[in-house]
Amino acid sequence: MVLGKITGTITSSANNTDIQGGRYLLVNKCDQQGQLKNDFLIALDLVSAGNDEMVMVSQSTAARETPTTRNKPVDAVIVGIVDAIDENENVVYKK
Amino acid sequence: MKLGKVIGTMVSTIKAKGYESRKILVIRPVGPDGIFVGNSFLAIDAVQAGVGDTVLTIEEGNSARQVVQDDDAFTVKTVVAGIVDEISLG
Amino acid sequence: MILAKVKGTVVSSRKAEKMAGVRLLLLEKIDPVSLEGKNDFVVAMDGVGAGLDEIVFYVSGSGARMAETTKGLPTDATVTAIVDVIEQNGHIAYKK
Amino acid sequence: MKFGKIIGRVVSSQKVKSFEGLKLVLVQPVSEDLESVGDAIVAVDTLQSDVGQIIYYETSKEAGRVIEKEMNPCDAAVMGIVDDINITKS
Repeated sequence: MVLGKITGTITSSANNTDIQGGRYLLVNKCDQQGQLKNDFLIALDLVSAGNDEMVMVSQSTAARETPTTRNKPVDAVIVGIVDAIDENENVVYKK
Repeated sequence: MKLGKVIGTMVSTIKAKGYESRKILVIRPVGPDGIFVGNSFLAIDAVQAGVGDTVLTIEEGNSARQVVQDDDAFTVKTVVAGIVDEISLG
Repeated sequence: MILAKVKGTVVSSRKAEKMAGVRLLLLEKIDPVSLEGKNDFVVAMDGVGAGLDEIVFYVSGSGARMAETTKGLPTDATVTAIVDVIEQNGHIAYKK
Repeated sequence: MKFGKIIGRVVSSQKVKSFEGLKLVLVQPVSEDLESVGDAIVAVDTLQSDVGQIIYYETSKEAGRVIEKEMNPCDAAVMGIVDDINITKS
């Protein structure tokens, strides 16, 4: 999974993603300290993530291995909100 | 499929299920001229390849299961599927 | 999924049989902040009837074959949505 | 598969159901010489690896198969802990 921070929401009425009430968030990838990389992707939210929260994004075929996304046209899902990251015994990120 | 050269072996006793008793090789991708391109990766050996061999690797689960001839090897994705004898260009 | 802008359509008379009758769009990836084109293009199957200059997002990889309109078709990129609004850090960055 | 080094842990209380109770580790991809290659990723660890250990990991759907749950969106998992790497430089 890659790390990223929520920077926005994408709204779309015309879509064929076939997921009722799907919430699509704009994610800016970041490193473990939360430093933004300005490399963006759109991911379907499965955990009610909020603006500026650090999340984990699962991509590609694995993104379709959930009851919501099975056999749906989705290539990225938010699978968890990060509370803390511990690097070499030091807390480098805390929500 | 990707061309690679076996540059080493790796020993690991604690493994995920599906990897038990499988030999794992360290491989670096090569171009058709044998020159290294890109970073090394690891693959499960299915053809008794050795260090120095140029090999063909597959990185796709379904195909990999066919190569290791084990339908239950759900965790296996990257395998050495052949030893390359010769590459002719043009 | 990646944000892009529809820059045109691609016509191919000689193509894989299963691609017959499918609309192919030329997309330019855009920067989600400035919404400027990145001069990075991709051809995608249209699943939503997107028009020229509309901002859309597309699915890549095997997920591209999972849309209603692309089931079983040979594609690695499919436009799955036309974007109405992009909200960023609490303000509207784009509105159709 | 690729070599990686466990550099930390990731804690998440709000996550998809199929990830509940799983250990998430921060993995820095490394080369066969143990030099860092690219950015760190988050992986599922079922092998109780420790910070500082060299491991190998696999990506994509096959990685999710280390978890005993039929459907889970895991795209990276630790597949083994490395004991030894033997590289033949040519």
